[in-house]
Amino acid sequence: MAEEKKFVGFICTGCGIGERLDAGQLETTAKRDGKMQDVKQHEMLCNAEGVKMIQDEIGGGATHIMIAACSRRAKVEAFNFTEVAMTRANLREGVIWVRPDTDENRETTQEMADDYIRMACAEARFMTKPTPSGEQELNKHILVVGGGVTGMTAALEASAAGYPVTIVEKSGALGGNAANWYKSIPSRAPYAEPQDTGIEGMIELVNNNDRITVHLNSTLASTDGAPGRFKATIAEESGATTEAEFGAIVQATGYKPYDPSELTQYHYKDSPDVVTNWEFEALAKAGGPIKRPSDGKEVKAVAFVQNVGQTSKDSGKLPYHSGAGDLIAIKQAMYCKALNGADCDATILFNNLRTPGAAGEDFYRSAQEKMITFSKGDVSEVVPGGELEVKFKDLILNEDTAMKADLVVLDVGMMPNSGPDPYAQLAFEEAEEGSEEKETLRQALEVAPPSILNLKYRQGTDLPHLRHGFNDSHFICFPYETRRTGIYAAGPVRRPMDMRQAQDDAAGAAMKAIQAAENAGKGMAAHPRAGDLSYPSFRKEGCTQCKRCTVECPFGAINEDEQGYPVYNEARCRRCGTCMGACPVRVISFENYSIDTVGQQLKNVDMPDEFSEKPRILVLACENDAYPALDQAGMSGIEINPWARVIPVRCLGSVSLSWITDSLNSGYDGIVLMGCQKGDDYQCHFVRGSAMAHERMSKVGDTLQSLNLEPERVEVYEVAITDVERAPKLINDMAETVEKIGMSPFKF
Amino acid sequence: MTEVVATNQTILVVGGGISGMTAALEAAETGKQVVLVEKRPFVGGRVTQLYKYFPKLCFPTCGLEINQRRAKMNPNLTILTMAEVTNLEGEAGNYTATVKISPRYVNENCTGCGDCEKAVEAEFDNEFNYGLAGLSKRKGAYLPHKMAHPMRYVIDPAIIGTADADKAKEACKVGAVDLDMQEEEIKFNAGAVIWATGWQPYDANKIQPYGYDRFANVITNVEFERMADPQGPTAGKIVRPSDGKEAKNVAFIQCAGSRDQNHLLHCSRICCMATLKQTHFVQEAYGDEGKSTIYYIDIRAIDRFEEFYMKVKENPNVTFTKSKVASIVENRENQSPILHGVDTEGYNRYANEHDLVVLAVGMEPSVDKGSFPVDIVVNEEGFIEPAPENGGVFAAGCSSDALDVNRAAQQATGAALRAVQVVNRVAGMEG
Amino acid sequence: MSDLNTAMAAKYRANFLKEVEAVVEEGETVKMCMQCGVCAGSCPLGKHWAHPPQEIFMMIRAGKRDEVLKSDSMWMCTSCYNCIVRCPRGVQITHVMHGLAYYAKRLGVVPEGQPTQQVSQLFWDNLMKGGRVNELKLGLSIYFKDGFGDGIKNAMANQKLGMNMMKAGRMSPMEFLSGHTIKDNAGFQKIIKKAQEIEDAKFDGAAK
Amino acid sequence: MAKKEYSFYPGCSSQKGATSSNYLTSTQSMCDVLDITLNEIPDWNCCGASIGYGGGGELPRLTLSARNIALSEQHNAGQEIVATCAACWLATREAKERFEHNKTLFDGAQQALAEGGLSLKNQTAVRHMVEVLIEDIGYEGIKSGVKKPLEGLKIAGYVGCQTNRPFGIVGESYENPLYLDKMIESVGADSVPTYEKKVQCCGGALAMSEPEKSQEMIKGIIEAAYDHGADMIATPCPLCQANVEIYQNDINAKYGTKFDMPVVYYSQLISIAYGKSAKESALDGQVVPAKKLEELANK
Repeated sequence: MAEEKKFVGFICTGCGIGERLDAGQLETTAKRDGKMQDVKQHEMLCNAEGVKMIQDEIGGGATHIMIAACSRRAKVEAFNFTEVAMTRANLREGVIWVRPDTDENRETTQEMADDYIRMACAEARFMTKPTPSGEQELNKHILVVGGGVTGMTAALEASAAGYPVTIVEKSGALGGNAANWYKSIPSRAPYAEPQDTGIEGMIELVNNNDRITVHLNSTLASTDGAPGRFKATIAEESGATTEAEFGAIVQATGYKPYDPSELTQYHYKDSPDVVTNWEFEALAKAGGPIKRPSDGKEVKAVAFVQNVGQTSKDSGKLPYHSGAGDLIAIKQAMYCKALNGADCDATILFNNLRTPGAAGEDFYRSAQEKMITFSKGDVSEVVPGGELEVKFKDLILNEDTAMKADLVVLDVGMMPNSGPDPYAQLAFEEAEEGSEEKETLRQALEVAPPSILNLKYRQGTDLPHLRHGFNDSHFICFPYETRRTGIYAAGPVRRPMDMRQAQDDAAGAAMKAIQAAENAGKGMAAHPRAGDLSYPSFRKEGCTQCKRCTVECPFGAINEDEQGYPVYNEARCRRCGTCMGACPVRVISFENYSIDTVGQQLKNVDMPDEFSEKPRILVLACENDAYPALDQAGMSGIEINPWARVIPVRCLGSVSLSWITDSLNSGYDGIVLMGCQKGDDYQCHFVRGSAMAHERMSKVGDTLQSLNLEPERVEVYEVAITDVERAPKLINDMAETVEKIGMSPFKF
Repeated sequence: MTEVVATNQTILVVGGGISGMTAALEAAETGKQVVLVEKRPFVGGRVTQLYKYFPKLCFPTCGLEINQRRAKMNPNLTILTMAEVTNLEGEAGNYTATVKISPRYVNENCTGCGDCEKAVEAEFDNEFNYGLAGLSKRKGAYLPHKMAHPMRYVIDPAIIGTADADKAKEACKVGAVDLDMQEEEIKFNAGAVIWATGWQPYDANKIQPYGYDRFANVITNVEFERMADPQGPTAGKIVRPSDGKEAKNVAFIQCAGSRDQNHLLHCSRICCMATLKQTHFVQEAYGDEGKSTIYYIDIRAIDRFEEFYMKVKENPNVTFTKSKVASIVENRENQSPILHGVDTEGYNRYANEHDLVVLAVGMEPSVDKGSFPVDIVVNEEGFIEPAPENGGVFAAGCSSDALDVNRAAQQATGAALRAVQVVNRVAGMEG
Repeated sequence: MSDLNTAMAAKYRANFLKEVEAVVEEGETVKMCMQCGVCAGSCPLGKHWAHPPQEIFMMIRAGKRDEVLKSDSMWMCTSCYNCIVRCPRGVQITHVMHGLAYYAKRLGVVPEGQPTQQVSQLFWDNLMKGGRVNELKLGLSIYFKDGFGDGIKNAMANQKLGMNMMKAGRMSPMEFLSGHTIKDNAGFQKIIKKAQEIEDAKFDGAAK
Repeated sequence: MAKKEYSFYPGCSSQKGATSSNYLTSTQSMCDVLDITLNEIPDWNCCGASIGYGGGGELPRLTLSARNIALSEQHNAGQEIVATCAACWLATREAKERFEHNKTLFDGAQQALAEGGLSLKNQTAVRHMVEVLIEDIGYEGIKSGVKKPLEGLKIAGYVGCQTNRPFGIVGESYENPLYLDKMIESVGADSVPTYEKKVQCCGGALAMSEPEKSQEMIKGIIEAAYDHGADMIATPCPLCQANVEIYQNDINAKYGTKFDMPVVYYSQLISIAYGKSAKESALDGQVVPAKKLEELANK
């Protein structure tokens, strides 16, 4: 038996609420309809005195509190009562600020407020205070996959913060690509000369660091568990395996250079004197002067052909750019001057010279000082021979021309060393047997790279791809917003980048890994619901093993047991509720967010009869974008129709179809759903929540048809946080629609 | 008196823009005590004044909402607004910061109801809109913007001592207006410092050939961003400041102040992408009638952004001209700017008339070399170098280099770890 | 002078940029050009240049030695310094143009009858006589630079201008006879002679 | 006002009977009131101007200025060199700075000067008369001597190139300098601060070799002054003054314009405003008479 519950409501009469609304009636509503055991009013609930009043009630045994005041987005710090279950009724931004202050509107405004009180009370009644599950303990050990610059940096940075690290490196040595370089782009002012890569020093630091364990010639045979309790099987080439547990993972598996063999105009395959920029490093590292591969002649003229096979939509080429290619060419042109003498001509044939920032521009100028030649030119062909001829169009002089060179260096791009895309695996699984689609997917999977993480996740073995195989975050503000909680990509596997950026990135990813491990230990959610202690659970007896939840979970949090029942991994979960929205039998819920907490809100709205001319419009609004937009509309005094009742939801993906059918059945006249932008540039922090809501709602048509209701009674919109005017308009439009087509006949 | 509880295990974050917020939140969400000091009355920095981000064309306020929610809910984070670090003494693991807090004249009782604003009469140019400030006024009691955090009004010091101030005080029913508030100076400890003071748009007045100071229809890219914002001074309309007429033929001048030894030596990195983004604003406003011309030296889209660039290049309404514009003169008949220069690809002289010119001004680091409170290594361009000599002070975001929002947040997350390393060392030593 | 031209061309072969750096006034700044074109767009006589400065800099890099030196473009420079103050890279464009022009003259490759080259030389010769410019003689020498017939024509055409100037006291027929000179002309001549020798040695040295 | 002394470099065109002799006359008249003593550099020589490069080359040209600086340092020790002519100022200051940064050139010049028994310290500031007025006298100082404010006159300040670039006046922009406008206002006249041709090139020395190209630019300069309703143009540069003034007939003939725009020096404006006569202010040296100024002088 759970501890005794005590429900207390608080009504603020400040900010004009008291003047615009009948607080006494609100109190009555909260008590009578909302079943609050006690209700208190205060003229400024958010001030020290008001907060103390609430605290005193909590001290006096209140376990569930309902605060009727401003928006849940306002005065968050004041109303921060983590020891109880709390709901907020938005009387200010949600009611009085969106309704005109006139006598004829007084009644409907009061009705609106009464409803919000009923809703918040109902929500509170069906809510419990979230407590950590205790699923995992604190495990501070960080697993770093990849022992190149990024991996080693992540390891060193994490260990410097006191966290033990294990590096798993596939090859026989640490250092990655950069170990083969002669020098690197400068990372410190004055950004004038190539600098030592520092790789050897880093390897030494890693090897001498007591907190860092290195597994060479090793891969991950399997990774299971969740943040705070990842269990990895590290397999050595020799066949030996090691099992270890980790709190979080950084994937720093780097890149491989693009192979220009298919681009025949460069004759890369035909001439040993046409090399890639990565191969050129080895020529320089061999010790100066640089000699050409074909005949060992010291080079006197080198042409650097930029942007080879990059920024092109042609098949077989890279649609992106490696970013660092021009800086690399500058660095390498400087090798020529330094190792083969100032007389060695180095010409960089570029299009847009990409030397950004302070460091980039300084390095460019330094190259000019060294008499490195820069020509804006479009190379059409490299003609092999004893002396190579580079044919190009000089874009400044606007003429076709050519230059001679002993050696031609091709600037080829970086391709990520990522694992296979888990969603390709899922799509294959979902595709209809024998279909053409299935065959295409099968072929794609066959040439996919081998798995790196070998995650034992229902949703696939590796980090999802964003674009072109990169394991990047989709969010500009949140570069580490991973889709596999506790696993962070860093370095060129995330986005093409140079060494300095990779090192910064490694530190950032290490930070997130540490944070994930720490919070997993406390049972707290990761970004964007950081600190949330609630987690989903399901009633096994009702579950039909339909697998919707396990398939649709955007974060790979839910596995399946042998019988096909979901197995939750709370620390992987981001608390979006997509599983809840997916479940056709309504068995999934959170302590503070469930089928009931929302379902009871919409049921507790007072439903006037068909002839009252007071329709009801249900608005389910994404709490991150649509709801703040409506708040701002309130601040701007933009009117919202008095029939609307707005319920914030964590994500449209969490919206259960049952809410919609229940609403229609109970007489709502219109329903408006507001979620984030979907599609390629999706804005949904729960990835496909908005898209899924659109898909699911397309099925509402059947329900409407069976009820003989007009399809326009349910609308799903993409709403941005900036839609301060549009969001209210969409609601008001629905009111007009209802007026046009008439009231719902399903009112009781 | 503002009270700050801090120890040598506290991380001080200076600057509450996207980088400072990110660093502060990442550290706080890892369980560290953080004090964030922000000069303006609200956090969020310059991204609050952006309309959209490249390359997704999503809204900065979306991420701001998340970050502000994180900040509101996190008990480890203390935010001081209208505050500046005036001194910093000590060394890694043991700093004492002196912070000056300017009077806001509004205390924490403020509910953001706006009664004071309604009561006050004095109006001021709205600095939130940069040089377009004059197009939209704000009151002497104001909320800097609709999503401002803290959601607390500010009383302009200029109305203190006037009848307006008393009106504001009278109007406030919750006793939040405190006209006797004084500037205060507080001191507290910190183990590590994250310097995230960001950047400022390069002063376009200094780019004399472009006549920003002389021609109404020459504006900056940050101003154009405000103009495109429906919450901005023109309610989202792309118009000419001179006459309010539609600006359908817009010129963008790249490297306005950047890559120039007479101005900023560095490439500001973001301006190419910002312009590519802003061509969308023109397109959105006027469809095929909206024409953009980009005058550039090199387009620096870089890595995945190249796709964005390629897409803009395919737009027949966007023209790219490889040329640093030599000068702008004004057509005296219609106030249209006429751009003079040479297209360097093949040498074609032009004298192009546009409705509006947007100067893609660069990023000037807001690191004051001269008055930096502790010894710090700053490069020629004014950015803080990643130098071990900096002790427990770590640059985040645009204090360290010209960065876009994504890279700034990335870099700031790493900076947070470096600060965590210091305070964890302190914790290890003390416990 | 064509010996010098042959010698220089032979020595620097394809690397005209190095040659410019070695012998042209402020030529060492040319390599810093990043082809932004602001100089070309800033030139008041820009439209009259076959190759504007930015293009000349690219031609120098591309080794188009003859095309550059034999061009009359750099003779279009009015010395207004617009390009210099706007150049983002500190290229000393005005001086480089003067330097290239002078170098072309030295090498004897200036297009025949290039008027600015002629005036320039006349000016220099004029001032070299007595340390100061004799405006009247300079003016006349310019009128007559293309021969006696043209000279008379020019003088007639500008008669009114000349009369006006005389009326205003800003042109004196006395100049034709005596004119302003410096007192220590001998010392002056020695000084400039020496400077010329040093200058010549620079080119001779570079050609070796 | 405290007495000020400078080492004065008038330049070839300011000599008696030369094209800007009126500049010299009015400068002296102006300095007289301002209590400025100009000590001419004894036996100064031509600076090479902006056209001499084609004949002389780098070192010989710079040596011309080296000799002038050396003479100034020898005879007017401790006094800053002041030039009224833009080209003189530019060439001399440029030489000074080139010598500062390039030891080879400095040594070369020194070697050459030794032949004439001179030696260069190169420690003397080289200034334009305009700088003296703005920085040492100040706008208020200029104003304080005004006896006959030039009321009702609208004067387009034409700064030109070389007074403005590459050195310019501290605190002023290359594109839109305002000092000449401020000087015009200091003597009571109306300025045209938005005069868009104020730094447009007049063709400089190319007026002689490329007259068509030069006159096309001059035409624009005069036209814009008319567009702004200016009564006259004022300039600090002798070559600008001459080019813009004396070719007006030719331009009228070629383009069918009816230009009759007086072009005067700032020194003439100040001199008149200080109560000096038309003759003292060298208004008789105008090719296009500045009638309104003459009327004012004769009042």
